[in-house]
Amino acid sequence: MSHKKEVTVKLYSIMNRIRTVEEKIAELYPEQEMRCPVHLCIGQEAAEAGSCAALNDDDYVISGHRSHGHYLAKGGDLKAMLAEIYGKETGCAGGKGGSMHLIDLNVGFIGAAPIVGSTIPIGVGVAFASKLKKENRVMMIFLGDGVAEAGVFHESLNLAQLWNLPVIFVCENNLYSVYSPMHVRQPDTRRIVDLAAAHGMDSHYADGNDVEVVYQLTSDAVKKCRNGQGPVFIEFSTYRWREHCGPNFDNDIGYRTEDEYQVWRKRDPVALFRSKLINDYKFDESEIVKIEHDFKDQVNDAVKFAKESPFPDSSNAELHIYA
Amino acid sequence: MSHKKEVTVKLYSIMNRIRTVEEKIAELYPEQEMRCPVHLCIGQEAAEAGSCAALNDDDYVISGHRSHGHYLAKGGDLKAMLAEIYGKETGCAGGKGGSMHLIDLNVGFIGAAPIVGSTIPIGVGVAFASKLKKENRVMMIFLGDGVAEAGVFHESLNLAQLWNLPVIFVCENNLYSVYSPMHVRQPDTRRIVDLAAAHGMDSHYADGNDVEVVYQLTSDAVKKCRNGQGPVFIEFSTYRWREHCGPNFDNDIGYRTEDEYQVWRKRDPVALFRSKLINDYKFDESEIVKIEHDFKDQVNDAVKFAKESPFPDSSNAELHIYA
Amino acid sequence: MTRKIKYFEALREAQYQCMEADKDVYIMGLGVPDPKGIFGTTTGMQEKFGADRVMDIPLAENTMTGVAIGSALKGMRPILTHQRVDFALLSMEQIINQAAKWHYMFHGLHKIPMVIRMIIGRGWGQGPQHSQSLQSLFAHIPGLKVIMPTTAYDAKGLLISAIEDDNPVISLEYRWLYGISDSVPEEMYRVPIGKARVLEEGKDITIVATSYMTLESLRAREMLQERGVNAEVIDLRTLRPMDTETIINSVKKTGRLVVADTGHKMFGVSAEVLAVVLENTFERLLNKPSRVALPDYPAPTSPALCDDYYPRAGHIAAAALEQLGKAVDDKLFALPTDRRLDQPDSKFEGPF
Amino acid sequence: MTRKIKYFEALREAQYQCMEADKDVYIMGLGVPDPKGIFGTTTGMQEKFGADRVMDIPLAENTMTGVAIGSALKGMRPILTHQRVDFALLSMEQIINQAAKWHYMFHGLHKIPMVIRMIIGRGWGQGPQHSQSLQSLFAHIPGLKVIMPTTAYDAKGLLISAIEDDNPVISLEYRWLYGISDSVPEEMYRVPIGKARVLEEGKDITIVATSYMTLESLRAREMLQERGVNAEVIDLRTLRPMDTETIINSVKKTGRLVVADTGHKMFGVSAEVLAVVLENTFERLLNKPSRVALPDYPAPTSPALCDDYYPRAGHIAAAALEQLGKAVDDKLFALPTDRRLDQPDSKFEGPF
Ligand SMILES: Cc1ncc(C[n+]2csc(CCOP(=O)(O)OP(=O)(O)O)c2C)c(N)n1
Ligand SMILES: Cc1ncc(C[n+]2csc(CCOP(=O)(O)OP(=O)(O)O)c2C)c(N)n1
Ligand SMILES: [Mg+2]
Ligand SMILES: [Mg+2]
Repeated sequence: MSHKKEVTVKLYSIMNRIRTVEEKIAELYPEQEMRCPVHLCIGQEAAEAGSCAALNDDDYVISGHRSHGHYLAKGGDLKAMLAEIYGKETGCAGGKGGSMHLIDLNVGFIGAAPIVGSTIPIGVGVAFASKLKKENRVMMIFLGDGVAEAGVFHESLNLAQLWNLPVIFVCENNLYSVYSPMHVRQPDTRRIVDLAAAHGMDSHYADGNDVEVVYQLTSDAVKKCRNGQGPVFIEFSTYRWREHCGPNFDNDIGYRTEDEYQVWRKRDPVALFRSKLINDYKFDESEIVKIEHDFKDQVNDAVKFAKESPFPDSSNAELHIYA
Repeated sequence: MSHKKEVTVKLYSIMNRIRTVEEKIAELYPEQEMRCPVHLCIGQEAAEAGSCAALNDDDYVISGHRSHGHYLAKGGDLKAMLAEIYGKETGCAGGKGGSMHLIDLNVGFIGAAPIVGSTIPIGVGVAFASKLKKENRVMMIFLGDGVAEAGVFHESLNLAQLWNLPVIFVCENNLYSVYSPMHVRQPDTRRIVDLAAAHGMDSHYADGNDVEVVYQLTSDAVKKCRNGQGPVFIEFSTYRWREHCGPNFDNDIGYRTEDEYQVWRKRDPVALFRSKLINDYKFDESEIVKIEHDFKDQVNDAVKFAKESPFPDSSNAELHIYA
Repeated sequence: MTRKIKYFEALREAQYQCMEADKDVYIMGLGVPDPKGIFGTTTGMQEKFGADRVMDIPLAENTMTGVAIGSALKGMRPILTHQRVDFALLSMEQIINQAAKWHYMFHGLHKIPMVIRMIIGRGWGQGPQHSQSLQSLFAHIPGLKVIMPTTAYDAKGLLISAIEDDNPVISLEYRWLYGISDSVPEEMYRVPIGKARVLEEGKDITIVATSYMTLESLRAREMLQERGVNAEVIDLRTLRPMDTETIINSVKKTGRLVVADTGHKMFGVSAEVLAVVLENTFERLLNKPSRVALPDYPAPTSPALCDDYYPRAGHIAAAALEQLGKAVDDKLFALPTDRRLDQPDSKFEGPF
Repeated sequence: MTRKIKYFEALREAQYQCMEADKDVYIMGLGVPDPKGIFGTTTGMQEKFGADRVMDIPLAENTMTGVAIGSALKGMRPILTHQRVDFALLSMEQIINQAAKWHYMFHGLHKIPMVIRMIIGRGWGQGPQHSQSLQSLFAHIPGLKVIMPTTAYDAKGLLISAIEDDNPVISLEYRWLYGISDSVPEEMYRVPIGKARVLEEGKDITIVATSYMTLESLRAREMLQERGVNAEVIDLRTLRPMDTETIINSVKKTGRLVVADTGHKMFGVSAEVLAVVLENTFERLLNKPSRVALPDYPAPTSPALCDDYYPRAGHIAAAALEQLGKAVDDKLFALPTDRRLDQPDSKFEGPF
């Protein structure tokens, strides 16, 4: 397989992986066996897959409340993720964390935590230590548009730029913070990417639903970081299809319109790239179907694993209070 | 007196007032009767006098740890200020606050508090309420270069711009935060004013040691705010002559050079404007000396008042715990 | 006119009536005007009072607290709402250094009338960062008042008092209380800040409880009654100022004390209650008091890990029985059969 | 080899030796490498260890805490320094939600070995926002450890333990202690976190003190001795985990307790000590214990307003005498003649 093709397959596979898992969670959530909040990222797969695909296995990712896509794109263990969401002993955090606290250190997924903005400086700190230890690894920090209102965002950008750290800030601007549109939160006289640029940082804005654009930009950013040329900020425009938290569609509750949703729905990052594979890159559809099919099986296995795994003993709650 | 001359006299008077008071404090501080930290603003008088001179009496000012100049420029009661620093009952905060908590509501000086950055959102909140109450007053918020590193700075700018509030942010960039120079705190790939501009705010940078430049810029800003055209940010370059906290010179302790100090010393904002009055505006020196002399007397009176005022009864400590 | 409404409706009504009565009252917080309206407590308010007085805000907890303070000293009466106390930790500087101190340190020249509503306590898998009960952090700070209404009646009456109070008031609302009903008058009324409520009288032991733990305490009282013990249940309602008199009088009568708090034990609310009792009625204490509170580790997410995390009525009753030298039976700790412990008990519905 | 050095020197030596011993230890904080060097505790460190390991930082308390956490989970051992606890309030979110919880909520996969030094307590007119003693806020949080060294010996030994500990440790240093001297070994040694120290034995009453109040307690002990009372003085040293055993054993022996804390009273450290004693040695208590702590209002600035604000040895002694039913004389409250109360007592110099 040519390098180009390899990348193409990888990008599609990751997007497909995220989509499949998230759809499965949405399907099963009403059974009330996943007893924790879930923030699905369906619609945002390109930004997540494309950027993580630019990283090496031993590079780092850190995320917030909407982290499934980042975890999966970085190669996080699927069984451990589902088991965690199901609250099982085999979960990646032993059931202590749930959907909002995924972790897989084997693939550099440092962790996730749902206090908006709080993992940004932690990611910067990892990058600082990594640089000191001369690991030549890159830290990718995922954040949403809401974070651009928070002080910690600016403080962290200031520091990353000042200390010239190997950090890529990936902002997925999906237009909403919970049910709040941009215009009640941020002045329309500027863009988020402008804020980052003002910190003196190399900053970019691009279509986050085009996985190849994402991959290209983040690959350049990775190169820059790897060369010790400091942090990069990238804002990707994208859209979350389902409700902020939970498995449902919610265009009916009034904070956004069905029309707006449909516009973005047509720009389905997974479907768009799939068509491109067939029409432009002349993939055989069966090839794609096979990728999809294999992964569907994996997801079903993982669900089975998660459901069948034992709950942790309640005494596990007292483990790891202090190191 | 022509308007122009009136303004000129006012600007010089305010600068002279600040300089005279601060020098007096520096002179008397070693007596150890002012038993609280003092952050003198000698060297920064132009930025403070010029900007406050652009305000109406009923406009608002709020400040931080280095607030003497702002308090005096806004017309704050001198006796109450000195008495406060001396810890006396007649102090503007009854002795509870000291130098870092000046207040004079009669002239719109809302208050001061020394947690860096913390009075910024409070000032924004005053402006918000003032706007709601249709007072058509302007809020001027003073801040230092250190604040530009703090999240609350950005959060506040975001909000002021979003809500289109009548706020003028006046940043006195004196190059240091305590003993720390800019380059250990902020990237050299950007200026503070760029940060503000990135928030979509009307933003300016100017020489803060030229009181006329300051007055002109802030007058324009006041007009804009008064017209409901939203907030303005202005960064003034300036320099603090004496130590961060306390009455002494400290160029010998190693964090900055005597040379640097001398360069700024030559740009003494008070002396420069005094020369201009005589050379360009053809003031009679005696006129100026009279202003200076009268004020020196006032300061001596105020010191006398402060020293002779009684200490508060220790039971006053229990006043105003709850409203 | 009194009718049965829920806690969340009572909170909404309190805000609604205060906004009608005083144009200086306004509400802001993330999601305040959104379709969920902070568990329904702010639903419909923006439609009624306009976007000038009922506002969504940027995600900037620290700054928005400062903004509230600034508006308060100009005579406004902000109600700032946080969807979780965990988020409010970003604003501790403004709350502790500024809001709590401006009245004092400016010698009374400023008043800071403001209410900060914060949601505490457990929910569906909220886990370590979304379900804390950090009341003791606020209760420790002079200059603040701290309320924790349990019933819908108190929710309305205390919130009105808080809005009308000239000081910063922290209001902590336990998630599982929003659906509890109570008989609530339609008109405005005040429940005084600083007064505990004796919910049930008793003579054998005093149970002092905060917030949701009051409901568990009422259940515990029933369990105790079945076992021949007559417990007095006191809902603390306000932490600062604390109604030490009601507590002390009760312990003087019963000689015994259990404190049930929604927060952690060490350095928590329960410690202060014990200390106050010890200082004031030492000589009447018949046995050592007990603290029933969260264990000293963070909240895990999986329901399987929470069974022993949140103390229930049985734990309160057991503590009481032990003090009285009576047998503690296993039935006290029986798990409910109709629900998992990560969902509220539908039997706790009120009125109280 | 032991020699007499000051508290600030002991802290510097602890950091110095830890940095020599472990290249993962680093120091950062506002002003750390500046001419004042955090009361001398970091002076000369940058020259020795370089600007990579001893760093000034931007004014961004919240973010720098996160940065410390991130570096800690990568195996570094940050020492983050705040010039005042009041500033650290900006970082409560990172401290409470993140630092304290990452080890637990990730099921042990991360360790967060970090030390946050914070300065507490009064100074020359520091007033309401620059002199708080907020230890109970941290002591309440599971996942943190909290130390408050009083003597130079403990300052060094506890800080070394803290730096070597795999958990986040909050170290609270009272401003007035920096100049206190003690016999301090030159070599590295550890004072275990979680152990109180019986400074002086006694049989009539137990005085449990924190930080600077330990010095006042030693003076109080002398006053008591003069009045025929033999007090035991315990320096708590660590708040979390708390050495309840030492306290309980002492109170079992003396039957009486005074707690002297540098913070506010309500919901403060002293409440927890009372609660623990009550729960564990109720039956041995001979009288109700007393709390000697800051009154429940902010610190005023004018020295004239502070005379009654900060409790002194005499107040501790008086509380003890009252418990023992002995007369309390005016001499106990005599103001010093050699200094104003806003300056440290030069007689408190050690060694202890
Ligand atoms: C500090 C803080 N404030 C508020 C919240 C509540 N909250 C959870 S997710 C969220 C939305 C954040 O929006 P954005 O950053 O755009 O991410 P998205 O959900 O769109 O992916 C908010 C406000 C929080 N978790 N943390
Ligand atoms: C939140 C906070 N962190 C640290 C400090 C300590 N501090 C007091 S003044 C000061 C310097 C601030 O520098 P700048 O804003 O440039 O003002 P300047 O002193 O130069 O006028 C610092 C860091 C503080 N008061 N508040
Ligand atoms: Mg978003
Ligand atoms: Mg400066």
